[in-house]
Amino acid sequence: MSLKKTLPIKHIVLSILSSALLLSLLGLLMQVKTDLHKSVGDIFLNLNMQTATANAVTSVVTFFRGIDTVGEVTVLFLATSGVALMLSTSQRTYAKIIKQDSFILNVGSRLLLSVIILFGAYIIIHGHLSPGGGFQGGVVIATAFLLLFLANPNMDLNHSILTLGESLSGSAYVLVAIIGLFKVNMLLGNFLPHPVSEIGNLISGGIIPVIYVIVGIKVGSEMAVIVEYFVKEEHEKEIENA
Amino acid sequence: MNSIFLLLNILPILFLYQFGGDLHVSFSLTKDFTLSLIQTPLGTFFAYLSLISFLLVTVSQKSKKLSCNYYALQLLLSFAMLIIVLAGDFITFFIGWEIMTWSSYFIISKSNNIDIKSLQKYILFSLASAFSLIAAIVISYSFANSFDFATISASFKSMPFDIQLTLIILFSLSFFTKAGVIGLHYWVVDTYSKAPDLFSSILSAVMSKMGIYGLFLIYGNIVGYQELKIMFGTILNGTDFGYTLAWIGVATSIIATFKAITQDEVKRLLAYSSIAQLGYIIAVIGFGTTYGVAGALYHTLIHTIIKLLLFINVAAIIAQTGKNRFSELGGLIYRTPVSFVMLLIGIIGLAGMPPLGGFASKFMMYNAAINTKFALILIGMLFSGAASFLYCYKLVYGIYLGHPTSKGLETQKEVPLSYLIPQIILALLLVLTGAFPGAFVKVINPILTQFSLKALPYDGVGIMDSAVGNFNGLFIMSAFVAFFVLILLLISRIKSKAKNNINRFDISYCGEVPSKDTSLHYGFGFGTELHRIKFVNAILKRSTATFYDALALQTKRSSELLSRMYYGNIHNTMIIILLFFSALFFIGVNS
Amino acid sequence: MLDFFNSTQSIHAIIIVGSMALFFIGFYGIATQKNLVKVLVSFDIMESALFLFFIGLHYKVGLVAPIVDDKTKTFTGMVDPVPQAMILTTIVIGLAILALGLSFGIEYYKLTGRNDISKMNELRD
Amino acid sequence: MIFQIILLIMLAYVVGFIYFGLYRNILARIQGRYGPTIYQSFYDSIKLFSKKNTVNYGWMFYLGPIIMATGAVLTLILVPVFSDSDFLRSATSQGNLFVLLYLMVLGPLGNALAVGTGGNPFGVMGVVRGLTRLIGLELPFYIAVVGLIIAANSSDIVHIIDMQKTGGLNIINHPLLFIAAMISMVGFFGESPFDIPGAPQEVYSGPRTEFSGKFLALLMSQGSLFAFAKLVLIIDLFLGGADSLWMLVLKTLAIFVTIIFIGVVYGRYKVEQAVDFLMKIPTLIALLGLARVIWFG
Amino acid sequence: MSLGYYFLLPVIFSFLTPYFKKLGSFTLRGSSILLSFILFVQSIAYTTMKLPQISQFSIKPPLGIAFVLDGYSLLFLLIFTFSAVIVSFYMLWYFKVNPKRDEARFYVFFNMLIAGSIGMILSCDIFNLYIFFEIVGICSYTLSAYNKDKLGLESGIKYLIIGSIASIFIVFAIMLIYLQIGTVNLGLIAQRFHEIDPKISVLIVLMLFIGFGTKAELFPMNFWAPDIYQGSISSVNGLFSSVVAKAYLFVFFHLFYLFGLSSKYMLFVMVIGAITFLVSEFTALNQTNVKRLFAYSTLGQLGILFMALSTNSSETVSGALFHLTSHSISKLLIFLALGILIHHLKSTKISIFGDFKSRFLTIIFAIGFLSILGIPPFSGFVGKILILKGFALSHNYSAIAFILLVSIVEAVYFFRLTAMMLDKKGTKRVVHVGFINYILLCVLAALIVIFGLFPSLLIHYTDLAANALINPTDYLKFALGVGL
Repeated sequence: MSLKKTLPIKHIVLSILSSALLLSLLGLLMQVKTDLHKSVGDIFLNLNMQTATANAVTSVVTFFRGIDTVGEVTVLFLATSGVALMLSTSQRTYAKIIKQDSFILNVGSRLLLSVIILFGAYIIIHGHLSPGGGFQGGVVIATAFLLLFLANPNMDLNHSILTLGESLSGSAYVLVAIIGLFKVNMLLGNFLPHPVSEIGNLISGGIIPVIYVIVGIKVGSEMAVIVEYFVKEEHEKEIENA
Repeated sequence: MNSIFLLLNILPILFLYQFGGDLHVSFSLTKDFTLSLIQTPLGTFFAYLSLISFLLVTVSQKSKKLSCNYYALQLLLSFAMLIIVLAGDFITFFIGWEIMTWSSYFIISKSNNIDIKSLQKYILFSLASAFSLIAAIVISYSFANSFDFATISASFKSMPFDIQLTLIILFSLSFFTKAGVIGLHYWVVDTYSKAPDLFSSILSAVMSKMGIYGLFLIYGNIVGYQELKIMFGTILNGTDFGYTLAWIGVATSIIATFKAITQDEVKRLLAYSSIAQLGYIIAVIGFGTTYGVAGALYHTLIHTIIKLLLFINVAAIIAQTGKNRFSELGGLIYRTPVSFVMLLIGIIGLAGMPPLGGFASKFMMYNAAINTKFALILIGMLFSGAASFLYCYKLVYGIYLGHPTSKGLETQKEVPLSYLIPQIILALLLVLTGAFPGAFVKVINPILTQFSLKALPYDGVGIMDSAVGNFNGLFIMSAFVAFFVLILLLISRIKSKAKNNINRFDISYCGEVPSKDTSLHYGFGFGTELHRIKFVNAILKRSTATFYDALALQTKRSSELLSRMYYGNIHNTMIIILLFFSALFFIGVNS
Repeated sequence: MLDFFNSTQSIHAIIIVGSMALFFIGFYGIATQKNLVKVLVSFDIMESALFLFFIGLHYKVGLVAPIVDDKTKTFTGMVDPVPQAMILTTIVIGLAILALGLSFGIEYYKLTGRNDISKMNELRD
Repeated sequence: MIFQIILLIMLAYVVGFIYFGLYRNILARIQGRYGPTIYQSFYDSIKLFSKKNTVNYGWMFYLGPIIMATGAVLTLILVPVFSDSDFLRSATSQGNLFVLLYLMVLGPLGNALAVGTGGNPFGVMGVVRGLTRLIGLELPFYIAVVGLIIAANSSDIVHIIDMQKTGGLNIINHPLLFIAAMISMVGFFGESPFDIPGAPQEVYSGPRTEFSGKFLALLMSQGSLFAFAKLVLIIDLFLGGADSLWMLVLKTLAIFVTIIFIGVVYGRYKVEQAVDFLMKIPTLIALLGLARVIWFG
Repeated sequence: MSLGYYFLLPVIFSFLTPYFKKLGSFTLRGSSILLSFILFVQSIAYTTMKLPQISQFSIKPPLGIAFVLDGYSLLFLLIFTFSAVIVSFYMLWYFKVNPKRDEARFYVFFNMLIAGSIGMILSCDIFNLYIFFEIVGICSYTLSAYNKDKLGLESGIKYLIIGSIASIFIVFAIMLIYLQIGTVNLGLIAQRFHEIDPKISVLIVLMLFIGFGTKAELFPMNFWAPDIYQGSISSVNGLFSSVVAKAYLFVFFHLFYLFGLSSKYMLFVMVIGAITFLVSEFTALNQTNVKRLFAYSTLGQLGILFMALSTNSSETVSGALFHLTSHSISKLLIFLALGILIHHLKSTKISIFGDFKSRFLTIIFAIGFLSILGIPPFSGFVGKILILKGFALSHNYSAIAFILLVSIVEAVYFFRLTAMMLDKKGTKRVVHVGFINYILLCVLAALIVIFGLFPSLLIHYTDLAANALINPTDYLKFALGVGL
């Protein structure tokens, strides 16, 4: 072994470089003054009462910066499509799984499924009142499906329903945005009534909970699809190895 | 097809004639660029020159089966040249210049024996020329705020000297490349020899003249000969500038002449000859005197005529025999007598011998050199002229005289009439310019006025007049003809029996009788003895190819070196990005 | 003594140090690791560090989450909600990219049996 | 004028042949022989005119010598023979030195065409040798001529002659140019060491190989005319021309004899040696002369 | 029509794609074409309106997010939507000859790529811009891996890794900006940028430079770019070259001028652009793979654009934008024609240019090459001369000399290809272009010629764009929501 191979010169150099960068960046960031201006967030907080949403983060996510969320949902959708494009087995012969599933796990997961989905739905619906929301809830729902897959690898999701959920919720989101244009002359405008007095109630905040529900459905179904693809991929590998 | 394009070629001539001299069109390309066409005496001269050349070449193309594309491109080329010579601003000029470049490129690519390397050479040198031109154009724009010739010319005086010098060098480089000054002639020979045979005549006769037009435009119009004198000072009776340029031209002429002699391919010889002849023009174009400009213009005319004639002649022979080397041709004189006579007239003109027009133009240029007391330049021109006799003789001997060197030449027929008609017209022109050298004075004088130079004296149509000697073309021509006829008559009176139509192998050959296999044609042996002359060999063994090949090699190597960076290791790419960030970070934050 | 840690400034300092340390762990990771999965993980570490950094610096002592409940009737004395919204978005995007990258990696592994990014050199002249 | 031309041609013819006979005699004496009579060349040419041609290779072969003769005659009438008289002045004023320089090559071109048509490789070899030699030969001569032209600021020969009347002879003013021109003249006269094109032992007399009968006679005749024209040109340029017939004969003879004496003592160069030599020493001499003209003349 | 539709319509199209697919490929293709067409027509409609135009989301800027269309973005909008129309028509041919490909997903990514690019140029919020950046990123990763073969996946992975690095830097920069001035609105950032601590501002600029510079393929960060081009299909290459790279370039200079960076930065960018140009063109000389070759050519042209756009003179910038437009059209032309060629000859070696026989394609390629080289009367010429003119006016002669010298190197390989096409030797295979492609390529070639002959058609817009870029007061007014 030559010296060059025993000594990881590259690693040493890079670690020294990283540390140097770290130190100088720290030196720089320590001086950061964060209160040069009143930030947008503070203004949003002041405005937030108008949206009649208890959770200011939610109102920022779905309303003030609503188009961000449309983009975000789109990113997720595109990633799902990408994963599907990559991992879809339609072009390959896909052998059915032979492995026996465990009965206990099967039943237990099915029992848990409804609870988890319910919990997810709760998080989604209460997104504008408490921490949580469409994304978080959607992911929770997806974990339910993950559980199913873990318990029973033979599981097949009903793709048409997932697609329907995905497409309809996505389209609904865009439609909501466009309706806002016609109703209040602003894309994503809050066209539903949102009296400030209702703040804290389940039905409050106008379109905000609606959007979160839509997002929840969309994220849930998309994450489920992603999870499914990855799980199936795993099994396929096992079959190949066997 | 041919007739249609023939008509289309006549149209611009009529158009130009119709306008007389007052063509002034402008067309607004954008708010900054206005394309304008203005007819100047100089432009008109070159316009007629190119248009008539195209017409004649189109006539000779009748017997070739050429596609519509070919004709269309050729027509485009002729329009491009028309744009160049009629341009009133540099954008128009440049557009014409570039259209000329690529349309000729596509025509050349239609040749049967073109290869990629030659095409590359042609286009790269053309583009280098064009880019040097555009660089000069934008630099002058930065001072004049206009592309207009007149405005740039007016503001040229106020530019700083280094800018003036840069501009002149850049413009000159561009046009030198087109004209094929030695060192920048690398493309010329290959292109001329490998282009379609008839198109070579356009390349040599017309396209290279666009370089000359450009030089006139710059030295005469944009900078102005008076300004050149002020800028560079004087030496002897001329300007420093003219002297430098003259040396460039003379060197071109001498080197190219020697190179021409050693060529085996017919068209390569003509290509080198073309370079050499343009060397003469460049030698006198910078003098800035009446005779310098007049000589350059006259030689432009004569060279166009001669090169059209020679290239068409050679093209006809190549088309007829399928051979393009001196070592494969020979002995065609009695098979294609008319062609022979045409070529003979052509080379007499090319060598610059008295009764024909070639002498008049050379005389004008020599006068210019005497006027400025550029003795060495004059000697160089004379010397190169003396050496050019060799290649002139090689041309006529290698093709028409001596013995046929390959099969099939004994039974050749005369070339088609379509080739001969333009040749006859051109030969007549050559004879006329020789007999009436003074007639051209009337064409030159407006151009001289345009450059604010003194006009040439005019003493009659047959006389070429100058302060340092004159000659009567008409007298010499008629005396020549008279003596010729007289001696012919006298000799033919002397009856002496001779064996006509004897066996061609019945010659003095060391007492032996040569057979068909004996190599009797000396045509391709020309020039071997030149290698034994030290001075000439020093010229012949050097080649710009070495330089350009080395340049190409170095470019390729650096390209290989650089392309190693792009070897696709994404991990290293990431590290490079991170390192770049770190480097910039340390530099940026700490400064 | 622990009061010292209860000041905004010291919390910020800790967060900056911690998050930046994390960031440069990720940085070091992407610079040295050649396994695709590890590289993707390193990216996630870096992103997480950024989230920590961003969120942490917007916390000031005494502020509460921007949610009104029965006790807080108005939106005052709350932390800035925008960073949280932005982080939420960025998390989802990071997730999406991660999923996509893994699916690429899986497919590539299936085809070639490799996941070493420095050995991906089919694309070259 | 036509009468004058005929007179001039006859004069040149006679003088040229006599000089040529003289040359053969001098050569013979130097070599320890008696040599032919001085009129031998006359006899030869008259004999050849009456002889039949051995061969004829077609019309170009026929025309070649005629072109050459035309060139010689044209050269002759364009050179001013007498400096002060109006003899043929109307013809000589139509040309100038450059016309002459080029006309001097026109004749050989015609010959070369005929030789080429003849197809004898030795003939062509001779022509090529001649043309190659010309590269070297012309250089010192051109420099000398250009020097004179620059000095006189005119390419008109009459003007150059007139200049010498007032300003002294060019041979005295520009001796270096004269020496260079004389070295070239040795070559133009086909004398050793520059007699490469027609070397009988090497290339069968070169260009003349295939000619016989009246063509050879024509070639010989034009050669004498041409030689005379060249001599007259030299005396015009350097010796101030000749104002009478005697002066003409004297001066040309002097030049001619000088050339002969140079010629007989040397062996023959190879063509490359000749050009090398001519490009070195005579060119250098001529350049020095030229420098003198430009900066001190 | 609101500007929001530029994003929302493609999104709704993408979401509904599974159903379009069920309705048959005709519906799918038709709707995609219709979508691109609507957007293109709408963009043309904007040329007649008063600029800037704004479309707000939820709440007025500077608090909310808005799409602002000024002269600068209008030009890019036209280029992008036009490219989209051309490519979506081209894909008709592609899916006809490659029937087994996943058509629906391609259209999803394709349309979202365009939508994301448009979002990037319209959004006046830097975080929103980042989201579009990621949308474009994901679409381009997937599109470059679309072939699902070794090469495709490799390019996808590489692109993804590079994209991740870039996005981390951008996110960091955005966070720093928000920490410093409490806003992500471009207008407010532009107003308050000078208030940032200079060292931090250097850091922010640097991070944005690395982030967008990596994606916009600047020199030391562009070693990945040719790989991506090599691994993906030709139409995607065309999109990368004429849309995606241009979108990143747009953002780069949009931020550059909005932040009002000093001349030191400008010089730096100019030098980096020059190096990019030099290195790419020299590297291209040595390539034997056509796609890589044109990738390097794209990099080189981007180098020129970087040089010219960083001059802060409206003449040069206008010229650069003209050149950009013309380059987009030309590269689209070249890549689409190249796709046809590659499909027929089943190779991406450079030698395919010597192996085909099609007068039409030869002319098309020749027009593309001549235009990129800046030879009249094609549109590239006008762009190049305007750039050179701009440099001349600022007496920057070294830049002129540099561009022209390197252009000769560029000419070497372009004309090598041309010479191979024109070469008569060797066996040649006849290539049938197909009706749709014939029309498409004719349209593109016609545009090149028209813009070359009548540049004033385009110069109007590039001037508008240049003024909007250099002097973004109108843009700022709208981005800040003043007077809405």
